[in-house]
Amino acid sequence: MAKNQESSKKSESPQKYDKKFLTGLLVDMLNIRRFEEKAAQMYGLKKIGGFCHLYNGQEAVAVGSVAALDLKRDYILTSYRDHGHALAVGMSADSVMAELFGKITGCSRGKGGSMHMFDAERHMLGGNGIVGAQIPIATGVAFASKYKGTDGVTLCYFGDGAIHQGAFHESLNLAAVWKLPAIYIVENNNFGMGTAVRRVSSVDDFSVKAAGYDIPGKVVNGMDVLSLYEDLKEVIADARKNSRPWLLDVKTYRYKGHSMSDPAKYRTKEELEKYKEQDPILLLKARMLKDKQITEDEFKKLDDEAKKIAQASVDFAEKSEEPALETMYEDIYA
Amino acid sequence: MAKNQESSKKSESPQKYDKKFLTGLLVDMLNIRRFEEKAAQMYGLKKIGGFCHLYNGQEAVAVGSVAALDLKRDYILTSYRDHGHALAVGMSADSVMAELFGKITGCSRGKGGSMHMFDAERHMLGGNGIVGAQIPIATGVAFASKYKGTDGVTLCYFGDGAIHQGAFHESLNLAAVWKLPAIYIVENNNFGMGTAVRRVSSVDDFSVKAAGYDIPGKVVNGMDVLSLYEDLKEVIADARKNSRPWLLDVKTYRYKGHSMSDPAKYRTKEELEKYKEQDPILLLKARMLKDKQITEDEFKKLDDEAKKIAQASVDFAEKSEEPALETMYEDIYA
Amino acid sequence: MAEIAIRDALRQALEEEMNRDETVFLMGEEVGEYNGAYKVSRGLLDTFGPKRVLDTPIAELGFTGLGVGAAIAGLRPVVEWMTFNFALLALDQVINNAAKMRHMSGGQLKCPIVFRGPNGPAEFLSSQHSQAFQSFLVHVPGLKVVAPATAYDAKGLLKSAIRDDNPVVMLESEMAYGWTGEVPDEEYLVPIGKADIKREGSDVTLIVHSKPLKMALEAADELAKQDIHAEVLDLRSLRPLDEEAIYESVRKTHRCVVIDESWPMASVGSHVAWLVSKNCFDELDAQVELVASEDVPMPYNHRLELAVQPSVEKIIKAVKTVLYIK
Amino acid sequence: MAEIAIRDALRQALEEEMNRDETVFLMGEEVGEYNGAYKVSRGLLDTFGPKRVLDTPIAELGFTGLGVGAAIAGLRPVVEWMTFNFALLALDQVINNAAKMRHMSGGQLKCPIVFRGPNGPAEFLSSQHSQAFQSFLVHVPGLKVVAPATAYDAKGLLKSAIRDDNPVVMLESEMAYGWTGEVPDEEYLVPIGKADIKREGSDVTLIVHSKPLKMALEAADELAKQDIHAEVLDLRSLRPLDEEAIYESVRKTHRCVVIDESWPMASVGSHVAWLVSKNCFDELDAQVELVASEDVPMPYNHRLELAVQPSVEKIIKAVKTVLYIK
Ligand SMILES: Cc1ncc(C[n+]2csc(CCOP(=O)(O)OP(=O)(O)O)c2C)c(N)n1
Ligand SMILES: Cc1ncc(C[n+]2csc(CCOP(=O)(O)OP(=O)(O)O)c2C)c(N)n1
Ligand SMILES: [Mg+2]
Ligand SMILES: [Mg+2]
Repeated sequence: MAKNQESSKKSESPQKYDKKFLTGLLVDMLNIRRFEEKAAQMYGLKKIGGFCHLYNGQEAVAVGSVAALDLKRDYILTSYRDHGHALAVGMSADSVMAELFGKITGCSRGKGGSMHMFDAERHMLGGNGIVGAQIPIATGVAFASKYKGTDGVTLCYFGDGAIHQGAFHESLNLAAVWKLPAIYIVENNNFGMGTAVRRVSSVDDFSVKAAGYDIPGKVVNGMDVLSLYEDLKEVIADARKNSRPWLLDVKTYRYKGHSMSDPAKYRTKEELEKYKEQDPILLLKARMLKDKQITEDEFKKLDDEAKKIAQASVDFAEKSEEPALETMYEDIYA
Repeated sequence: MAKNQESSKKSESPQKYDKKFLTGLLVDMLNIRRFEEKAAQMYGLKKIGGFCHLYNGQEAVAVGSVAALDLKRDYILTSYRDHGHALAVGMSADSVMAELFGKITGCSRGKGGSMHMFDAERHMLGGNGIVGAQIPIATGVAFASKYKGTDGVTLCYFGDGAIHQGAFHESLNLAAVWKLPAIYIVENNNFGMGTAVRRVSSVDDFSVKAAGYDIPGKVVNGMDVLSLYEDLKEVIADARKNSRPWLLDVKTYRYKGHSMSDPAKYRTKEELEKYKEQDPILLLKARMLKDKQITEDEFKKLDDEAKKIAQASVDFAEKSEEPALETMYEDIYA
Repeated sequence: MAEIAIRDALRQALEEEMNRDETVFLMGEEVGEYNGAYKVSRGLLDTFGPKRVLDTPIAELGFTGLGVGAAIAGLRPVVEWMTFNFALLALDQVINNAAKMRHMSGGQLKCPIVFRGPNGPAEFLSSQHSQAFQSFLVHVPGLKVVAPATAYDAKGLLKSAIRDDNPVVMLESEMAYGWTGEVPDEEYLVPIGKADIKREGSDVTLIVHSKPLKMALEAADELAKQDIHAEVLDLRSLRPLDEEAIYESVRKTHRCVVIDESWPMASVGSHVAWLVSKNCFDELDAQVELVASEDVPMPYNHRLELAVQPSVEKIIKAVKTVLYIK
Repeated sequence: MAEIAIRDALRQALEEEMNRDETVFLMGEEVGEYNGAYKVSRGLLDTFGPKRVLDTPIAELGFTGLGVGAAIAGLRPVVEWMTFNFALLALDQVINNAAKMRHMSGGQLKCPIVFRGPNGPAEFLSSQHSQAFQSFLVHVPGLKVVAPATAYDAKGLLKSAIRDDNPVVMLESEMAYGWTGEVPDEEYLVPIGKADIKREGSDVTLIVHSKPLKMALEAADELAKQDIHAEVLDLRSLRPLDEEAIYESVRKTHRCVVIDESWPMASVGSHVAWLVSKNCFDELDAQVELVASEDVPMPYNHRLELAVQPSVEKIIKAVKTVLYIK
């Protein structure tokens, strides 16, 4: 029977990585953070409507895991909390912000909005608004990779709330029996909307569910982008080589409410502050400072650049056209 | 975390039980066996149509577990393979056979047929034609018992094929979180239709799935009615006392095809014969003979009686009326 | 009479019925500690405690089926679906079990359960979150389906639904939770199966249910200015359908427009339009028109999403069509 | 031309398309080693091996969604549902994903997948196993729905469905798998979206799809003896619907009976009946009648289950009603 593994307790010292690589991770996380802040601001100004699920606090998960992928052959799918993943695979802030604005220049032509970021070329297959629905779909994408013999793996992200959906169970069994290269990543941010994990689950560590399918499981630190990257590299290599699924319980935390309308009264300010002490951006920055791979000034520059990109995406979105009315009949049938 | 248990390796020597009790189990199993044989015969004569899933070989499961229940407060629910459970709770062969014949005297007034045996008074809440659908429903029945404070437990039987349904996963999590007195019994007869367990599952022992919900699990011998009875008595007592769910992997075997139209080519005659050596009726009979709690003659008498009951049920069903046409509009709304 | 919002009317109904009958309980995602995704259940956890107000995992099939089991075992569950879009996951339990428990058991069991939550489009949500599923539910014998659009009807119908011994689906609307209306101080029920004339008129019958009622009334106002007097018939119950009330109105007006925010094909709207076409064949002076959603998945962009839905303008246009006014 | 059964016509379509295109694969419960619950896939596992003919666990939601994922990643899955009754469990993946993948992605993705299997009542199966769900599927934009009733149409439509770049639902009928009909030796396709006149007539149009086609043709035979000449229009495709063919026929006959084995409310049948009522308003000499299932769950008893369904007698009676013949 497959044995679960403990997460690498500490990630390797950053010296191991070249500065460019680390800076890349830092920039990607900063870009997401500043993008989300801008999105929140635009939501406040009613430029964006509906549900808008922000990724602040969870940046290390998308960034560290996508860094371990080869997006020429690999794929990712996630839930409605998808801005971070979209940016992590390299989608432009412009196309994501324009989508939030519902403009024709958005990645999904204003049809999808916040929950439906897609980039077929970059192998980002959405964004899904139905909790858990991406799990069978991602399983099918992994199936296709195996069928075509591409050696591709598929990362499937979902929340701690989604794990109780039947779709999870059916998919993991299928992936186990058919030995599919699918990596199931629980972005365990402690809450599904206002519901703390423990109120709807009898286990704390979701990786224990792996044994029920005889697949390997692992707990992963989701706040430290480097240790997450290392863990994912190993897991991805194994999934690719042995064509088998994994279940990862990635411990993370979301700073904002579930969506923009959620005042998040179900948790204390102290809890939030405690988590912010392990902020993934600050963590990586501190390490790089310590190892003299970055200066405060350089960091500030990167951060300013991230803010600029976010602002530019707003300008782009503002200036973009609304979709013409007749586009409502488009994009339905191929 | 809850620990799984091994099934009681050997059941206590029958001396422990009084003859009446053992004879009761034997009679119940014989009644089911002879009833099913008669049903098969009637199907051949086209008195019964549609799907007809026989219970031959699995008799010990329904009989041994129901014997451990208190049906004043406890409930059972099962799948479409439900004749045995119906008879085990004390429904008359007449009402079950008449239902198979589609007569108005059937337990479900000819509305349900083979897959839908119900007896509300005897707490047999069906018979369900959708694989796995009884699992959430049984969970709700257990919920109601807890809500009303009756100390009742609910037995939920389903097949090895059903365990891969999302309904299983969602239900077990709910039962675990809400601490419901529901006992989930996989009647693991090695096949879901023509599909051997191993082709659709990466685990052999379904009780390992219990750990994923932090509930106790156990493997149970489904061919030995006494050991099964003992195991169930313990499990039921625990579920009743501690109000918590269990998952049991009951190893059993079906002698007939999946339904009447299945030639069962997916298994060998040898495999079938091997299982018939542990036939639950023969096993109990042998034990009673050995302990002089029955003679061959007495056994024959009981068997003849069982055959008579089965035949009488056919006569009853034959003589019963078809439902009047206007009954098609009845039994829909309360 | 107090003027209250639909969400509060629903809450009052829940509260009164939970006080009246110990077997009534509420479950669903976020109904307890969070006070409901749309705040319909605000305060109920405090009042009734966690035994009777249960936050569920996100497991629509599981907790819906659990409700069905609780119902056949003697309780009266109210199952809140956060939205009907997610209830697709639970349809098997609704259609194959709740609707058929009584039938399959030859009348032995009853299944008194209410499934409720917001149905139909809200705003800025794209295609997975903006769907109107009444046509699926109405299709199925064994269910009852109600669709109130005023605070009065919402409270009275929910109370009737909870007391009904059958599975009742109640369609609410996110956009309408804040709409206010008068509700009597004393207890009352609205019977399931009775339509209601919300405005009398003689020239055309507008048949409507749920949220579009408001548009129909606005269209009627607008038309009245042009001396066209529309009768607005609010179906309120979709199954059973109050056919007599429909035909009575059309026999008076001889013209009919049906409004339904569902997609048009195989919809409640096209069904009612056919019923009128058939049963008032000799009475109708024009074909029956249907104002439905465009036959497309809902786009996120707000202009587009408004253009996809029924509107006052579309209703007026349809009325003029059946009146042969250019 | 060979005379073959519908099940074999379907098998030929699968085999030809799997030979033609490596990305086509078949999955479902018992489709492989067991050769299919209704033997549609007989021999395909032997021919194509377990990579392309996959026996699934009983997990309708999971394997249907897996198919959707495989489709957007470049394969052409054919998903067999053992029956449509079980597909209720999978509806979320069909409606919220397959039908909307292209839309939500702003046209980036396509989802070429076929969902097929027997729909509608068979015999002696009671209410959970005897349901016709075309009305649900037809309701949803983003899907195509086809419903053949002859071997020729079954083969030609399944081949078209497999080649289509959109999700196509194909309704088959357990009772009709054994019906035989002529199928050309050379390759052919039946286009999706085209109805077919199965019998010409001048007095009344019978609009039908799926298994009841046979009843409609028998009724037409019977009526011909009474000098009533019915035109039988087989829809074949339900979405897109060949409205022009419908109206053309009704403009000729001026009378129309729609036959649909679904429950009546919010059904394909009542929708088509409304379309005819509306678009042929000035052409119709009588109301449009619908012969549907009784509005009840299907009973197990065989006399009852036959009485619940459309029949030759019911069709003849409806025709006489629209002809004002007592
Ligand atoms: C099937 C379904 N049920 C309910 C919802 C409403 N809903 C949206 S997000 C959410 C909470 C999900 O929590 P989790 O999976 O932990 O993800 P997170 O939001 O924390 O990233 C709920 C209940 C939905 N979108 N889909
Ligand atoms: C949801 C659903 N899918 C498929 C079927 C068809 N079907 C009926 S029984 C069965 C096999 C079930 O096997 P198992 O659970 O092992 O029970 P057993 O028949 O062995 O008792 C299948 C696939 C069904 N009835 N319901
Ligand atoms: Mg979460
Ligand atoms: Mg089995």
